[in-house]
Amino acid sequence: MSTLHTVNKSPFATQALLSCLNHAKAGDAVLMIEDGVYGGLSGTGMSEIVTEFGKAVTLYILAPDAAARGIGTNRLIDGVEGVDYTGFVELVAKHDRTQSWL
Amino acid sequence: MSTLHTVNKSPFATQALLSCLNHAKAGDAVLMIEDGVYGGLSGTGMSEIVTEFGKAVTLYILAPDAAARGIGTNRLIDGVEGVDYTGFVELVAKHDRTQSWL
Amino acid sequence: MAKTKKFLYVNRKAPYGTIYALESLEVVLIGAAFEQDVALAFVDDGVFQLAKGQNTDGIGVKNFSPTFRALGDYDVQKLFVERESLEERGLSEADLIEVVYEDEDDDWAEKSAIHVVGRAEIADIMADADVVLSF
Amino acid sequence: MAKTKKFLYVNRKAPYGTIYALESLEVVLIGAAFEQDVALAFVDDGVFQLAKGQNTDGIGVKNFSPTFRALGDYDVQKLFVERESLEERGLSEADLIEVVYEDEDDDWAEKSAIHVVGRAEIADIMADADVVLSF
Amino acid sequence: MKIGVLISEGPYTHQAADSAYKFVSAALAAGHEVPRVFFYHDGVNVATRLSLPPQDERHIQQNWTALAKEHEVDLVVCVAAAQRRGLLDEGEANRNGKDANNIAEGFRISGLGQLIEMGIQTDRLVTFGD
Amino acid sequence: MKIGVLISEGPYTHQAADSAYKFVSAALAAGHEVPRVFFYHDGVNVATRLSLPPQDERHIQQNWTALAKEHEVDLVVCVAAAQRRGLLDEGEANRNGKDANNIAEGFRISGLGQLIEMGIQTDRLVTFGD
Repeated sequence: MSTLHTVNKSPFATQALLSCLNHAKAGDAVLMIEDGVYGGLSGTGMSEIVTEFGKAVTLYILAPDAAARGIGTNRLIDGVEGVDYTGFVELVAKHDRTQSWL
Repeated sequence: MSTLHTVNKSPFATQALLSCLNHAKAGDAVLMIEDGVYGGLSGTGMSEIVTEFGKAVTLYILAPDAAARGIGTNRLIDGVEGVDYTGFVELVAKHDRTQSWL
Repeated sequence: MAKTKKFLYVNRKAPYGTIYALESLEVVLIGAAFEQDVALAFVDDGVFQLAKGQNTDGIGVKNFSPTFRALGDYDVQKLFVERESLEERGLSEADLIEVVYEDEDDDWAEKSAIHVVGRAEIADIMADADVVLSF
Repeated sequence: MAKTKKFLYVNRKAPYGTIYALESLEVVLIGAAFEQDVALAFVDDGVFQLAKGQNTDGIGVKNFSPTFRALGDYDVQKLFVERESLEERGLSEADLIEVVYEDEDDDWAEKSAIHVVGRAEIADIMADADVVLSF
Repeated sequence: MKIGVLISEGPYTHQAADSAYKFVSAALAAGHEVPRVFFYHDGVNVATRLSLPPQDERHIQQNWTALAKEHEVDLVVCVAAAQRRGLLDEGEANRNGKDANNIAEGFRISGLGQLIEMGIQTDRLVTFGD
Repeated sequence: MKIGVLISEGPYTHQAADSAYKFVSAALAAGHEVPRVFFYHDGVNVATRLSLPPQDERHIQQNWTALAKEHEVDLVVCVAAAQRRGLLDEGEANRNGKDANNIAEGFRISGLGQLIEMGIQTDRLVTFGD
């Protein structure tokens, strides 16, 4: 049993990503979408904490949202995997429930 | 010349109050309205930093918004002054410009 | 008929500044009629929804906090409030409104529906739900 | 006619997740016709609006970042970007799009309208405005 | 697999309705069923047929109407949220003495019970909001 | 003193339109002038006459219409923002082949220039948003 968490807010603007990571369980997946994709950026004031949490959960980024915002895959934190909408659907199907951190 | 800053977001949810305080100048006023009134609470994880900034700027809270949220005046950080909508208007008139931190 | 599902309503937003808290409560009240397993989690600013002494006369918006008290009558018995969220906001259980229900398994004794629990337990409750609705 | 006022547009939000960045730009374009003193400040997530290489084909939303480049043609010459906001987000000036204008006081030399400045200077610019519009 | 979708924000202002549209399209293309999309909070505003976006922008309402028609998706707008925000069908308008209505083809107004029902009857529920 | 007001969020969902109403009422009571209130972003949705809030809640649109009538406040709705979101007057509807309109009495649709003009002609500009 595991959960897909989605986060759609910038971690520099709101506490949503941090709250999500604080509640996600080992084996869960966290998919960053919309403005949430900024949470996947390396070299930021948030990267270290996201990397640390990434040891317990799998981190994904919605690639079309990253591309829209000019975030190249070379700018991502190691281990953050890009998926397209089809991959998003697969993650929803694979995990037992989806929880949105709005 | 001085500015009235308004903040309408909870400091536990977004960075608006912090960004406002980081940009306000000595002599400015910061009025917390709507969900922003939580920034005036004493004894929270944010109280210390708000108190520190309060040495340079004058901190106000919109009392009707505080009452709506069950915040009694006894729960406020020392020096945070409650105003009603008439007081809000007076602050707008008194300062040279109003800046909203949305 | 389908088996009973565990519905979890997650409330993370403060009241009045936005309508999410009120419209979340409206879903809970309707959902209570569906005979599913219902729980509410109050996390982050969501804990402010349960603050005592709300008086909205001055802002012209309806005070909906009394409606929480009606939840017991709808047989909603599980309002989980995160302790860490309360503490960060300088609040304790004494600052929250009372929500009670009558326990039919215990001679209709009146019990509190509000349960202050730690973050790890909130995470367990989230991981145990079938359907999570976020507000 | 009234004296010229200093208009400052403060952009603190990321593009695409919400419409504020786009609709702010629409105000700036209209406002440019009013012959007032115009400046833009990009603070916090607002700096992301100027990120290079935006490609919105995959999300079905219009890419409006090229419109920023047109600002120079509207004689908007002051786009102030906060250095601290860039740094916190792992960005530098090299990651931003180019916005240029032709300086009529300098033989129409092409100059950058983007000025990366520190937080204290942003605060000074805010304190010097007559009208602050926040998006 | 049956996937239910909840949209909690209005069109253009937030990306929610766009993201949900891309998600539902991908889910249907992958062979999943999306029996219902429920519009709540400002999400009800997606259903207005009076929207006139610029020619070079997507038409969010028309996209949803077309998708629903092609794949028989039930687009349900919450009646209580819709009434607050001025989104009405002909029946609602007539019953309440309003001289106009604004709901688009393919959307229907109903109660919050439809959201709960969607939660019960689908295998997954995905929320797009603010 | 002349005070201009900008409202950037829709009714009921955010407190902005309520806060602005209380603020403008207080400003007028204190003897200030509020020549114009400009509705932008989702703020345009405040102007719909189709809103049907529950009986025990405030009617935000009607409050604004009454206040504007009593104090001659110019309530201006941005045309571009309104068209995206489906808020139309009769002329806009006719010109664009829409079979209905939904703007309320006391509001008028105009361009963003009215916002800039408000900034120029007032002594203070106060924004209520999200």
